Amino acid sequence: MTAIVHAHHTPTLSERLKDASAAAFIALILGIPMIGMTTVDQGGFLAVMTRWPQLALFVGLTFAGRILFSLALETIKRRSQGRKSGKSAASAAEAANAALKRGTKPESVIGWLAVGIAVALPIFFSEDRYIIDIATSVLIYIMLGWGLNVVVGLAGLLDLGYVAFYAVGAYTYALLSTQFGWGFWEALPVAGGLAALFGVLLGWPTLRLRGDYLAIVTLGFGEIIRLLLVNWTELSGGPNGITSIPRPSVFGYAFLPPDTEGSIADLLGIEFSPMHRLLFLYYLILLLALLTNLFVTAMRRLPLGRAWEAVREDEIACKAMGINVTTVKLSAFAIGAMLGGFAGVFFAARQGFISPESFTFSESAIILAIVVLGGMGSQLGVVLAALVLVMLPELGRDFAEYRMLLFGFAMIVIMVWRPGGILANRAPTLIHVPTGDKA
Amino acid sequence: MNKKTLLATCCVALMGMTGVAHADLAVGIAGPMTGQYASNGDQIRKGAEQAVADINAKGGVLGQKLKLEVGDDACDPKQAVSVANTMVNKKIVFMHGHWCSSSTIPASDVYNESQILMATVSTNPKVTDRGLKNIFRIMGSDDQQGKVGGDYIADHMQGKKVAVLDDKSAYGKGLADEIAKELAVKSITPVLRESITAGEKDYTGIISKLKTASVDVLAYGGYHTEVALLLRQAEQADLKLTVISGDTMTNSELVTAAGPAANNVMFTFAPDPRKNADSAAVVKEFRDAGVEPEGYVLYAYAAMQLFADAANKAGSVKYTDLRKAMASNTFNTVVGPLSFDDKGNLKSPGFVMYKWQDGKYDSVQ
Amino acid sequence: MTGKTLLSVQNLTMRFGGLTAIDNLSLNVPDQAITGIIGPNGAGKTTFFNCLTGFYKPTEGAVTLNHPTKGPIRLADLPSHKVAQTAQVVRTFQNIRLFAQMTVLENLVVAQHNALQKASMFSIAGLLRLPGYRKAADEAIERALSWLKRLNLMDIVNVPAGALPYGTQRRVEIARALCVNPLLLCLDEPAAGLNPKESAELNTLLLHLVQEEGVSILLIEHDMSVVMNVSDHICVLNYGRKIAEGTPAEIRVDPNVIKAYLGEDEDDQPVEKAS
Amino acid sequence: MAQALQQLINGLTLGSVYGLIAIGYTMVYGIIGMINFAHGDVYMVSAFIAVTTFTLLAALGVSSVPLALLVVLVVAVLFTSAYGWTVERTAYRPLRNSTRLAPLISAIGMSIFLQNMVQVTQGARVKPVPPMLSDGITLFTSGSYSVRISSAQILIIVLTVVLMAGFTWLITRTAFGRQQRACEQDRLVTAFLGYNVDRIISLTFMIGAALAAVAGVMVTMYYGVVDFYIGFVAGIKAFTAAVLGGVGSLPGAMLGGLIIGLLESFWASYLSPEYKDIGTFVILIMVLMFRPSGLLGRPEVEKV
Repeated sequence: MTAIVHAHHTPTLSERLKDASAAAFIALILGIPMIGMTTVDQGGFLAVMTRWPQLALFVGLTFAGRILFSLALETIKRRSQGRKSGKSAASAAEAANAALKRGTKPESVIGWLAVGIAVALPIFFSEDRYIIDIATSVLIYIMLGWGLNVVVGLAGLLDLGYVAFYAVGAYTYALLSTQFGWGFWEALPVAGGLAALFGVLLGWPTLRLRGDYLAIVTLGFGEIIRLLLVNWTELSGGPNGITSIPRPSVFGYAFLPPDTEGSIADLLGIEFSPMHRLLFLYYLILLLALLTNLFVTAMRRLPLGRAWEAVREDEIACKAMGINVTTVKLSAFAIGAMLGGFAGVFFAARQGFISPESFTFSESAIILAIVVLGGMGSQLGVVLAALVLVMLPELGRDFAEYRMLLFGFAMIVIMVWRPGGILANRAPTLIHVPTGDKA
Repeated sequence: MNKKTLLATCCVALMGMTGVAHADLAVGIAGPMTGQYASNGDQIRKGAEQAVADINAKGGVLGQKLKLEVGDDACDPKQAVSVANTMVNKKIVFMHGHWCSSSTIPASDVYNESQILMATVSTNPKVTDRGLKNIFRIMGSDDQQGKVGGDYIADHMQGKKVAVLDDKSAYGKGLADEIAKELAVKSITPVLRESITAGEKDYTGIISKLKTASVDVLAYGGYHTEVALLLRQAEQADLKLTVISGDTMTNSELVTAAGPAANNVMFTFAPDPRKNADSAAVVKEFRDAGVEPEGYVLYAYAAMQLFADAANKAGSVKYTDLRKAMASNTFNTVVGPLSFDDKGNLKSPGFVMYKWQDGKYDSVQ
Repeated sequence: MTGKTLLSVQNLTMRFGGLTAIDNLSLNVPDQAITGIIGPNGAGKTTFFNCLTGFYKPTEGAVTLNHPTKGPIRLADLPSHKVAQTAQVVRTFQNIRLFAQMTVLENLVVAQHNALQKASMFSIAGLLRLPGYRKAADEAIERALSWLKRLNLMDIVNVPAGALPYGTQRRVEIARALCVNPLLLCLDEPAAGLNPKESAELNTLLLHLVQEEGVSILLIEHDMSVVMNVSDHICVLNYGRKIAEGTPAEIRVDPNVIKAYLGEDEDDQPVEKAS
Repeated sequence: MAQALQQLINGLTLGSVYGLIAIGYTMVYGIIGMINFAHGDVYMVSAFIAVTTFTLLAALGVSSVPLALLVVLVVAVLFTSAYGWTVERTAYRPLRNSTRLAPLISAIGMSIFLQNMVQVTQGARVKPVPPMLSDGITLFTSGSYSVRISSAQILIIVLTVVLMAGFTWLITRTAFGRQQRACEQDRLVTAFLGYNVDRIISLTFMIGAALAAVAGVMVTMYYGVVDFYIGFVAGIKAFTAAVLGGVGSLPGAMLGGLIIGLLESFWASYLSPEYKDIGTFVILIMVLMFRPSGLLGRPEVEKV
C-alpha cells in the first residue's frame, strides 16, 4: 500500500503574525464588554467600572497564545506525518499484537497502586479531617463517575440528568431514616432499587430517541426532579432540605459521644473522637466504590456488557444481529441509575443534610465531565479526572472561582483535541491467545 | 507512575497547608460573600474585620491575637456545610454566622459536633429551637419579627386587602407564617396565601393573581431580589402594592432594581444601632474608614465583642467555659446589651418598622 | 436447491411521501440457493432489504418466511431484532456496520448475544461465573473462531474492527452475520471493495455456505463476476419495479435489463434540485 | 375573563422572547444537525452587554429612552454576533465531522464556560437597570380589574413581529437565504456548487446570536434584573419551543415560543406559579416522545 503524503504548507512568519493579530482582534471585541467593563452597585444605582489593563493583558495573551499554539500544532503534525503509514490488515494486526504485548499491565498496576494508596491514606492522615473529607468527596465522584460510565461510556447514551438518580437515592435514605427510622444498610438496597425504577420509568418511553434528543430529555427529567424537590415542601422540605439525617452505624452501633446508648466508643472501650466516624465513612465509600468498580468491570465482560458497547458502536447493526436494543439500553440506564442511587444514599448519610441545591444541572455536568475527560468507558480515566477536578480548587483557594470556568474550557479543548477522552484506548474484553504456532 | 508523583505532590502540598501551627486564636465568620446576597456578606465581613482589628489593637483576647477566617456559603445550604467543615478544620473557637437561616441550620450541626460556639443573626425560630447548646442569636427571631409586621398591618392598614407570599426558604416561609399567624390573631384573613420560586424572573402570573384579588398590601417572606421584580411587574400591570417584609430588605440593591417603586417597601429590623449612644465612637470609626455601618455591620462587630468579653470573663476559650460565660452574663456591645435565655435567644429583642424613602430607610411609627 | 420456496414476497410496496421506492414487487426466493438482486443505483435494492429485515415497515404487501421448524413467519410484522432472532434472517450492510472499537472476536461474540444472555441468566449466572455460563461462553468463542478460520481471518482476531482495511471489514461482517446462525443471509454488496482474489474467495465461500451449511443467500451485488457466477436465480429491479427474473443466462440477454443498464432514456431524467 | 386576557398579553410577551431565542436553535440544528447548547448563554451574555450599555448611556447623560434603546440594541447585536461567531469557530467547527455526541459535549462545555466567564468578570450578583417604559395602555376595565399592556410589552411584541418578517424575507428572498437553505439540504453539494459553506454556517450562528441579543435587550428592559443564570433556563425553554414547533422549522420556532409562553403564563396564574417550569419540561418530554418532528417539522426517516 502506498502512503499518501499530503503536500504540507508551512506558514511563514508574517502569516503567523497576521493570524495571531486576527485572533487578538477577536479577543479585543469579545473582551470589551466582559473584561473591559463591568457594572458595580453604588448603593442604589449602578456605575460602569473599566478594566482596560486586564483587557490589554487578555488580548496580549491571546496573541501570544495563538502563535505558540500554531507552532505546537505544526510540530505535532510533522511528527505524526512520519508515523502515518498505509493501513493494511498486516499492519493493523501488528499494531494490535504490539498493543497486546504491552497489554493492560501498566493500567492494572496503576489501579492496584491506587487502591493501595487509598487504603493506606487514613493511616498517614488519621488526625487530619480535611484530607479525609476531600478524599471522601473524591471517592463519591469516582463512584458516580463509574455509575455514569455505564450509561455514557459503555452504552453511549448521553445522560444529562444523572444527578436525578443521585437525588432519588439521597432523598429516599433521608426520608426513610428521618421519618421511619430505617438504618443505612436497610435503606441502601431500597434506595438503589428505587433509583433503578426511576431509570426504567424515564428510559422506557425515551430510549428510542436519538442521541441528542435523549440528552435533552434526560436534562428535562433531571430538572423536573429538582423542581419537585424544591416545590414539594411537604415531602422534601423544599429549598431548606432535610436536616439531621442519621449517620450510618456498624451493626447497630453508632458513632456517638460516650454514654449515649449504642455508642461504639463505649462498646469498644476506646476514647470517643469524631474522627472515627469520618474514617469509617471514608472506608465505607471506598468499599462501595471498589464494589462498583468490580461490578462494572465484571459486567463489561458479560454478554450484556458487550451488548452495551455494541449499542454504542452501532445500534442498527445490533438490531440486525437480533439484539433487542431497547432492553439493552434500559438495562444500562437502570444499572447506572442504581449505582447513582447508592452514591446518593452515602452522600445523604455523610452530609447529614441534603437540599435540592446539591442536585442541580451543574452537578450532572461535573459528573459527565469526569466521565468524558477521563475517557469514555475507561475506569481508570474516571479516577484520574475525579482526582484532578475535585483537588484542583482545593489546592489553591483563590482558584475556586475559576474552577467551573476551567471545567468548561477543558471540556471544549479535550473534545476538540481527543473526542474520545484522555484515556481513550479501550481494553478488549476477550483476547484469543493462539495455542501452538497456528491454531 | 506519573499519577503517583502527582498524588505525592498533592499530599505534600496539603500537609504543608494544614500543618501550619496556629499561634493566633482563630475566629470565623460565614455568610454570602458571593452570589445574590453578597452585599450582606460584605457588611458582615467589614464589621468583623474592624472588630478584630480593634480587639487586637487592645491586646487581643487572653493575650492572644485574633485571626479572622472568612467562609463563603453563598446562602447555599450545601456550601454552608462544607464551609463549616473547613472552619472546624481551621480550629476556630468561635463562629459568627451564618447569615441565611437555611445555611445556619445545617451548618450548626457541624459546629455543635465539634463543640464550637456560634453567634448568629439568622432569625428563623428553628435555629435555636432544635436544642443545640452551642448557638446564640444576637437578633430577634421571626416569630417576634412577624408579630411586629402583623401588628403593623392590623393597626395601620385597616380595611386593606392583604396577601401573604413567601419564597419557600427557611427564612422566607418562617417569616410569612409568623405574619399570617399574627394576622389571624387580629382576625384579619389574607385574601391570598401563596409561594413563589426564588430565582425566577417572570412573576406576572402571581401579579395577575394579586390583581384579580385586588390586593393592596403584600406581606412577603423572602429576599430583596424577588421583591424588586414583583414591584416592577406590579407597576407595569398598574397594581399599587405596599410590601411588608423583614430584615433582608435592608439591602440597597433593592432600590437599584426596583427604582422609585422601592418607596413602597416597609420592613421590620432591629432598632438602628447607629442611634445608640454606646456605638457613637465605633460608628465614627467606620465612617472615617469610608464604611457606612448599616445593616449587619454593627451586628458583626457586636458578635466579636461578645466573644472577646465572654472569653475574658471565662478566662478561657474552652467550649464549656465559654458557653457558661455567655449564657450567664450580660454583655455591653455596640448593638446594646445582650443576654440570652436557655435556648440561646436574645432576652430582650426589639423590632421596629422601617420604610425605604428615596434610597434610604428610616424607622416609622 | 431443494425446490422449495423459503421466502415469498407479495405485492410489496414502499413509499416515502411521494416517492415510491418499491412498487408492487412480488418475488419467490428459493430455499438453499443463491438469489441475486441487481439493478442500477436507486433501483430500490437496499430498500427491499430494509423492508425484509424490519428496518422499514412496508406501505403495502407481505413478506413471508417459511421457517422449517416454526412454520410461516410474516416478517413485516416483526421488529428488526426479532427478524434476526426468531426468523433467522440476517443481513449485512452496504456501508459496513461493524462495532468499530471492538475487536473482531468481540464482534463475532456479540452476534451470539441472545443465546449467551440466556445462558448468563440475565447476567446473574455470569456474575457468579457458574459453570453453565462458562461453557456457553467458551462455545461461543469456539464458534466465532471456527468461522474466522473458514474465512481466513485468524491473524486479526484481536484487532479492533475499525482498524481493518475495507475488504477485510467486509469479510468480518459476513463472518459476524454467520455467527447469528442464519437461515437466510442477505448480503448487501459483499464484493464492493474486494480485490479480484478476495472476490474469487467470496464466490467459493458463498457456494460452500449454500452447499455445506444449508444457508440460503439473497445477494445485492454490482460485481457481475460474482452475481453471474454464483447466483442460481436473479431478479432485476429498476425504479422499484421488477423488470426481469430468471437464471443468469436468461438475464444476460434480457432486453429490458440491457436497456436499464445502458440507460437509454435516463438522459432525460431531470436531476432533482434541492427545493 | 379579564385575567385571561391579561395573561394572554403577558404570555405573548414571554413567548416572543422565547421565539426569538428558539430561532437560533432551529437554524443551527437545521444546518449542522446539532443542539447548540450554549445558545441560551449567548443570550445571557447579550443581556449583560445590554446592562453595561444602559448604565454607560445613563452615565453619559442620554435621557431619551428610545435613543438609548436603539443604541443598546445595536451594540448588543454587534457584540453578541461576535460571540456567536466565536462559539462556532472554536468549539464546533473542529468537530464538524466527528461523532454526534462530541459537539454536544463541547457545547455543554461552552455553556459552562460562558456562564462562569460572566460570573467571574461581571460578578454573581443580579444586575439591575432602572425601570423604563413601565407606563402603558389600559385596554379595558372589568370590575376592579384593568387589563393593561405596558409600553415595554408593546415594544417586545412589535419588534418580534418586525424581526420575524424581516427574517422570513432574508431566508426566502435573498441569496444568503437560498444558500442557507441549500446548506440545510445538502452541505456537500452546496460546497460543490462553489459556495463557502463555512461562511454560511458562521453567518447562521451570527444571525441566531443577533436575534438572541434582541431578546436579551428586551428582557433586560422588561424585567430589569439580569443574572448569569438566566441563560440556562431561557435556553431550555427556547429549545423546548424549537422542538415543539419542529426543529429546523422557522415558523415552528416562533409558534413553539408563543405556545410555551402562553402555557407558562396561564399555568402560573390558574394552576400554580411554582410548578410552571415542570409544565414546560413535561411538554418537552411529551413532544419528543410522541411527535419528535414537532408541530410543523417534517418527520425524519432513519437511514440504514
